[in-house]
Amino acid sequence: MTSNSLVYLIALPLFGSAVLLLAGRRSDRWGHILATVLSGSAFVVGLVQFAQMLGRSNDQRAVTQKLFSWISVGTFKVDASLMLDQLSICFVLLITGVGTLIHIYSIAYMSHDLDRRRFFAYLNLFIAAMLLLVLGDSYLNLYVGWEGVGLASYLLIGFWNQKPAYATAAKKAFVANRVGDLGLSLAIMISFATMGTVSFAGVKEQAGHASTGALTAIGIMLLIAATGKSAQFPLQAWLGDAMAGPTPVSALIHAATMVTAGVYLITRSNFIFDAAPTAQLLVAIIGAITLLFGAIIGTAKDDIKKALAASTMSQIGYMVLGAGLGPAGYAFAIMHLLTHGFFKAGMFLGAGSVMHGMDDEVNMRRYGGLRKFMPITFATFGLGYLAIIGVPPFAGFYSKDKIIEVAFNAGGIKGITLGGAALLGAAITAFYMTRVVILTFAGSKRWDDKAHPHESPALMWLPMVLLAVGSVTSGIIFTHGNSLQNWLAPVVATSPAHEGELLKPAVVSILALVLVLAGVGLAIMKYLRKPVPSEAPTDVSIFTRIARRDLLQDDFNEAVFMRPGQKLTEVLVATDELLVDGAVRGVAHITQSTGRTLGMTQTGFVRSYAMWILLGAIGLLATIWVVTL
Amino acid sequence: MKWLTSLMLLPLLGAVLVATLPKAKELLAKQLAFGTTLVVAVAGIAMATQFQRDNVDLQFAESHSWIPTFGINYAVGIDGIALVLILLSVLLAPIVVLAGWNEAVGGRWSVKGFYVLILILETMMIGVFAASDVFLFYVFFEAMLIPVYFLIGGYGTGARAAAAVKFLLYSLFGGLLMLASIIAIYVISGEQGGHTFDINALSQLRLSSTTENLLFLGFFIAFAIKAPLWPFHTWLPDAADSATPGTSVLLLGVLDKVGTFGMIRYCLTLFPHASKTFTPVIIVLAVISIIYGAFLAIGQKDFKRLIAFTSISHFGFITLGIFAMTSQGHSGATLYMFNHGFSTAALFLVAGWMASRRGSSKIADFGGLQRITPIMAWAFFFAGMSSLALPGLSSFVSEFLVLVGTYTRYPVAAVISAFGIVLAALYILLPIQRALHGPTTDGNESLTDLNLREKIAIAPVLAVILVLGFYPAPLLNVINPAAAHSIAKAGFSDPLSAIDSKGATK
Amino acid sequence: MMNLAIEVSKTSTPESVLFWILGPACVLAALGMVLAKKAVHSAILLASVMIILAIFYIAQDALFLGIVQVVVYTGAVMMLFLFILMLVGVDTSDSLTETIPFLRPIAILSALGFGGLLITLIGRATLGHPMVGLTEVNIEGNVPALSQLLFSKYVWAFEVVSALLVTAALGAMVLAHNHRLVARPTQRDLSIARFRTGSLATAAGLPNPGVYALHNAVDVPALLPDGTPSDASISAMLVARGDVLESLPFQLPAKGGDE
Amino acid sequence: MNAANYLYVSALLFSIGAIGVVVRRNAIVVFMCIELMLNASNLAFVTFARINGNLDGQVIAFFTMVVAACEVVVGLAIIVTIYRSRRSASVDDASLLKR
Repeated sequence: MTSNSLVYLIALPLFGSAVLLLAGRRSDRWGHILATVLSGSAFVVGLVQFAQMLGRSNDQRAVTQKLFSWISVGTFKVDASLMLDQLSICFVLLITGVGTLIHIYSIAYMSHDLDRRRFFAYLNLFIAAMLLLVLGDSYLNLYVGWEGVGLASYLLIGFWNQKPAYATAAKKAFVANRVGDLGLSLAIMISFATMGTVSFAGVKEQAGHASTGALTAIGIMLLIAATGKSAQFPLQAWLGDAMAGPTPVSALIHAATMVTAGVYLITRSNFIFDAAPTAQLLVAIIGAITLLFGAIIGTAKDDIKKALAASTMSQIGYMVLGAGLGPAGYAFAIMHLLTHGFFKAGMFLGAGSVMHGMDDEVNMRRYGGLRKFMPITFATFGLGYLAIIGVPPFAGFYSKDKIIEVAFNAGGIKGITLGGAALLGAAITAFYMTRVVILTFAGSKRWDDKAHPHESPALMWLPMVLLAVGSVTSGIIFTHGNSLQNWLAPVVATSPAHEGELLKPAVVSILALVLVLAGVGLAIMKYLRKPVPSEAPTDVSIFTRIARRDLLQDDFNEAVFMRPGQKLTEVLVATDELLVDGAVRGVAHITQSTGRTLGMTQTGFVRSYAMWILLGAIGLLATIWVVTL
Repeated sequence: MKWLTSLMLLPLLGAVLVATLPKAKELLAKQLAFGTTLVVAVAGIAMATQFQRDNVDLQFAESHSWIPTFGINYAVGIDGIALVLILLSVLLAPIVVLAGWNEAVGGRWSVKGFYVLILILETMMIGVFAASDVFLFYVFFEAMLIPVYFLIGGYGTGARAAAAVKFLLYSLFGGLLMLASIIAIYVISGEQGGHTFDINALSQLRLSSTTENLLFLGFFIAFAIKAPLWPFHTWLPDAADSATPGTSVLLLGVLDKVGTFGMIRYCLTLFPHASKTFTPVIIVLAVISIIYGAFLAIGQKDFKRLIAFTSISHFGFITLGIFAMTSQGHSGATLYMFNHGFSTAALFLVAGWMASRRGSSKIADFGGLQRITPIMAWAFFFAGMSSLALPGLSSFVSEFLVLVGTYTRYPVAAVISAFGIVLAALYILLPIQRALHGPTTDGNESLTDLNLREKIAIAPVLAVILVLGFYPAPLLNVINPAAAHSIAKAGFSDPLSAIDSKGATK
Repeated sequence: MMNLAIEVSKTSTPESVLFWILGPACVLAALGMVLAKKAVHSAILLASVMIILAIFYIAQDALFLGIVQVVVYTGAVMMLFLFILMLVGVDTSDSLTETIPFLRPIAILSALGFGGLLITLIGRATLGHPMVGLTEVNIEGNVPALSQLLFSKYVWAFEVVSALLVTAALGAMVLAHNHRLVARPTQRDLSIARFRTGSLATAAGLPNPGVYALHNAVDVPALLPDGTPSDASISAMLVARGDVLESLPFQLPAKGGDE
Repeated sequence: MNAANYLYVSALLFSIGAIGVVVRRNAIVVFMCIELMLNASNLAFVTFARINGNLDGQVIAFFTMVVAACEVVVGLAIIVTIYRSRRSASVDDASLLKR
C-alpha cells in the first residue's frame, strides 16, 4: 500500500519549526499557538492513518510513501521513503498525542520565558525528527531522525544555556548520543557490506542468508546505538544531567519518546536479533543491568526530576530487557513503552507543576504536604505512581508484569537471573517512587514561607489529567484480548513461548505484588513515620554516597575517557608543535645554518674569489686530464 | 561555445578592469569585483546546465597548440568531478568577496590589489580543474601560489609574512617533486611513440613498476601537501591563522581540493598500479589524518586554527574515500570536496566576522554570544553542525558515503575513521559551548549582530548546505558516472556484498 | 691510448736559438714581475715580457701581431699602467704579510698544479697532422691575409669590438670624472672654517714671504715683527725641496736711532 | 725545436700570472698579472695558428688585445676612483662585496 499523506506527519511540525526560527521575534506573539496547532494536526493525520489502517486487513496495514531518491551511488541506493506499519503507528500516536499535550502544557509553563517561541520551534523540530525516526523505511532514514532528535534534545537541554552547567549538560548528552550514533552508522555499514541493502525490508529479506557473525556484529552495533539514545548502561550518564532542560522537555523527550527510540530500534530490527542470539542475550543483560542501575540511583536522589530521570532509565531497562527476550518480549516491551509514555510523562508534568508552584525548587526535601495545595497535581501524579509501581489494574501492572514473566520463562539460569533482576527492580521501583510521592505530597511542609504553593492553571493540569487517564486505562486496553500483541504480530514475530513455563503468570503477579508492597512499606517506614530533614544527611553509608554520585558513572567516564582524552589531546598538540612542525622548522633551520656556514667562504676579498676560480679551473683541467687518460 | 576558456577569461578581464581603476575608488573596485564574480558564477551554472551527465569523456574540450616544440597544448576539458569543483570555485568567489567586504582594508597594499588578486586566483582555480594537459595543469598548480602568497602576506594578520613563506615553500617543494615526475613521464612518453603531455595519451604508457612507483610518489606528495594529509599539514594552520577569512575560504575551500582532485585525476589515472601498491600506506595516513586532525582541533584555543584542523580531519575522509576505490567512496569523496568547501566557508566567514568584531580569534575571548548576537551565533551553530556531519546537512551524505564505501573494502580503516564522528561532536561543541553559550563575558556586550550584507552572503551558503543534505541528487548524478569511470580506469570494481559474492561462487 | 707526442716538424735552428735564449728570460721576467716588491719594477718586467712575446710572434710569422704587441701593449697599455702608478703613488709597495690565512701556499700549490696539468696535457695532446706553418697563408704578406679575414669572416666581431672600445673609453671618462660628495664650500664657509678651526693668529691670512732686493723673495721666509722668520709665509713645496734660503743674511741692519 | 715549446712557455706564463692575481694585493699589479695571463693565451693562439696553418688564431689574438685594452682602460679608471675615495690601491681594502 502506498499513501500520499505520510509526509504531512513530518512536514507539518517541520514547517512550524522553520517558520518560528526564521521569523524570529516577529512570531513571538503567535508562535506557540502555531506550533501547538501544527503538532495537533500531525496527531490528527496520525489518527486518520490509524483509522484507515484499522479498516484494512492485518497484512495490508503497512503503507509506504516514496518521496525521492536520496542517495544513489553504485549499489548503494537509499530512497527518502516513509513507511507506516503497525509498530510505527503506535509511536506516531504516542509522539504526536503526548507531544501535543505537552505543547499545550508548555504554553502555560513557559509563559514567563522571553524565548518561548524558540522553545516551541525546538519542540516542533523534535516532533518532526522523532516522526522521521519512526517513519523512515531504512536504517539510513532512521539515522537522520535519530540524529535529528539528538539535535533537538541538545537544543532543548541547553535551552537555558547561559548557565554553564546547562550548556555542559547539553554537550554531554550530544556527545554520549554520538557514541551511540557511531554504533548505528557502523551497523549500517556492516549491513550494506554483508547484505547490500540498508532498508528494513531488504535487510529482513536478506537476514536469513547472512552469516551469524555479521548479524551478531550488526546486532551489537545496534545495541550500542540503543544504549546511547535510550540512556542504557554504559552510556546512561547523560540522562540525569539532561534534566537541565525545561520540564516539559524532560517529559516529552527524556521520558516518553526520544529515550525510547532505542527500544524502537531493537524491536524494529527483530529480524536481526532473532537470528543473532548472542546479541539478543546482550540486549537482555544490558536491560537488566540498567533497570537495577537506574532503580538504585533513584533511591538516592533528592532532586525530583533526577529521581524521575533515574526511574526513566530503569523503566527503559525493562523495555530493553523485554526486547532482548525475543519474540516473546517485543510486544510487551512496546506495551511498556506506551504505558510508560503515559504515566512517566504525566509524572514529569506533575513534577513541573510542583516546581511551577514552588518557584522552581527541585529538591524534594524542601517540599512536603503539597497534596492540600495542589490536589489535581497530586491526583494525577498519584495515578501515575500507582501505574509505575505496578498496582493492578493500572497500566504498569500489565506491561511490567508481563516482562517479568517472560524473563522468568526465558529458560534456565538466564531466565532466573533476568527474572530475578526484574523482580528486584520492581521492588526498588516501588520503594523510590513511594519515597518521591511521600517526600513531595505527604508529610509536613518543609518549604520556607517565601514559597506560595498553588495549583497550576488549567492549560497545565488538563494534559496531566489526560495522561493520567492514559496511565489508568492503557494497560487494560492493550492487554484486552492480547490486542497489542496481535496488532504487532505482522511486524514482530510474537510467539509466546509457553512450553517449559517456569512460573505461571499468576505466580509472577503475586510475587511482584508482594515485593512491591514490601518496597512501599519500607518507604513508608523510612519517610512517613520519621521526620524528613530538609537538608540531605551527610553521615550516610558509603553505598548511599555512591548511589548519590550516580553509582560513580561520571567519575568512571571522567577517569577513563575524559581525562586521558584531554591528556592525549595535550600531548598531540605538543607533538604537532614540537615534532611534526618541529621537523619542518628543523629543515628550515638546517638550510639557514648551512647557508650561513657557506656564507663564511664569501670573505668579500676579491683575491679569495680569484682563488676559487683558479681551483675551479684546476678541477676542470683535472677532469679533462683524467678523462683523456 | 568555448565555455571553459570564457569562464577563465572573465575574471581575468575583471582583474584588468579593477587594476586600471584609480586607487581611491575602493568602493567601485569592490563592486566591480563582486559583479565579475557574480557573472562568472552565473556563467558557471549556465555551463553546468549544458553538461551531459552520462558522458564520461572530457566535455567542453578545447585544444590549441601552445609550445609545439615540447608538444605542450592549451588543452582543457572537464568530467563530472572537475565540473563540481569548478562550480564550487565560481560559487564561493562572489560569496567571499561579499562576505569580506572590508577585509582588504588595513592590508599592506591597496584595496583594489586585493580584488585583482582574488580575480586572478579565480581564473587559476578554474584553470587548474579544467586543464587536461599535464603541463598546463602544472602551470596553473604553481601559478596559483602567487596570488595566495600575496593575499596572505599582504592582507593577512599576525605573523603573515612567515605564514605566507611557509605556505609557499611547502607548496613549491611538492610542486617541484611533481615537476620532476612530469618531466620523467614526458621523457618516457617520447620513448614510447611521441612526446606528449596529454593526460589520455600518458595514461596509456607502459611503465615498469619501480618507475611507476617513483613517479606516483612525485605526484602524490605534491597533492598530499596541498590537500594537506598528515604529516604534511603544518603549513595549513599557520596560513589559515594569518590569512583573511576570505582568503582562508578560498584556500581551504577550493585550493586544497586541487590536492584531492589531483589524486583522482592524475595519481589514479596515470599510475593505477602504483596507486594500488601504495593504497595501504595512504589509507593509514588518511585514517591518522582523520583522528589526529580531530584531536588537534579539540586542543586548539583559536577559532581559525581549530577550523584548519577540522579541515585536516575532513581531508583525511576525502583521501580515504578516494583510495577506498569503491564507487561510494569516490562519489562520496568528490561530494565531500564540494560540501567541505561550503561548510568550511560558512565556518570561516562567521568566525571571521566574530573575530573582526571582537578583535581576537581566541575562543576564550568570547562568551555568551547566543544572547548578544543570536543570528551570528545561529549561523556559526549551523555551520558547525554541517562540519560535524549532522544528517540532513550536506556533509553527512558525503561522509557517510565515504565510510560505507571504505567499509566494503577496508572495514578496519572505516571503523577507526568512524570514531571521527564522535570526535567531531567534541571539536564543534566545545567552542560552541565556550563562545556562544554561558554568561556573556567582558568585552562581548557590545558586539553587533550580522548586518544585511553579511546575512546575504551567508544565507546562500547555509541554503546550499541544507538543500544538498536532503537532495544531493543534482551533484551525485553528475559525479557518479565520472567516479565510476575513474575507478574502472584504475582497474577496480565495487566489492560485492557478502551475500552476493556467496551467490556468485555457487 | 694513442701516441701523444705532437707531430710537428722541426723549426729552424735560428729560431730554436732565439727560443732557448728568450724563453727562459721571458719566464724569469714574469716571475720577477710577480715577486717584485715595487709596482714600478713589476711594470718594467712586464714590459720586457711583452717585448719578448712580440719577438716570439714575429718569429712565428705573426708580423702584424708582433708590431701591434709592441705598439699597443708595450707602448700604450704599459704607459697607461705607469701613468696610473704615478697617480696612485709610485712608492706604494705591498706589505708582504698575508692577511687571508693559507691563501699564499694554496695559491702557489694550485698554480703549480695548474701549470703541471696544463703542461702534461699539452704533452699528451695530438692534432693528428704535422705542423702546417703559415708560409702558404702569408703568401701575400701577413697583414693583407689578416685583413682579409678581419673584414670578411670576422667583420661582425670587428664592429662589435669597435663599439666596445668606444664604450670603454666613455666608461673610463665617466668613472674618472670626479663626483663631488659634498657641496662645494662657499667663501662664507671657508672664512667661518678659518675662524673656527685655526688660531686667531692665522685668521687674517698667512704672512707674505719677505721681499728683499737681493734675492727672489718667494723662497725667503718673512720676518715677523719680533724679527724671527715665519715658515708659514712660504710654500711647503719649497721646504720639501729644500729650496728655502735663510732670511737673516738679507736683513737690513737695524737703525741705531737710540744710540 | 718543437713549436709546442711555445705552448709550454704559454702555460708557464699563465700559471705565474694566476699566482700573481691571487697573491698580490696592489690592484695595479693584479691587473698586470691579468695582462700577463692574457698575453700567455695570445701566445698559445699564435702558436696554434702556426701549427694549424690558418690565421684564425691570430685574429682571435688580435681581438683579445683589443678587449684587453678596453679592460685595462675601464679597470684602471675603477682603480683611480677607488683610490680617490679610499686612498689605497689594495684590493683587500675594497672588500665591499661582502654585504
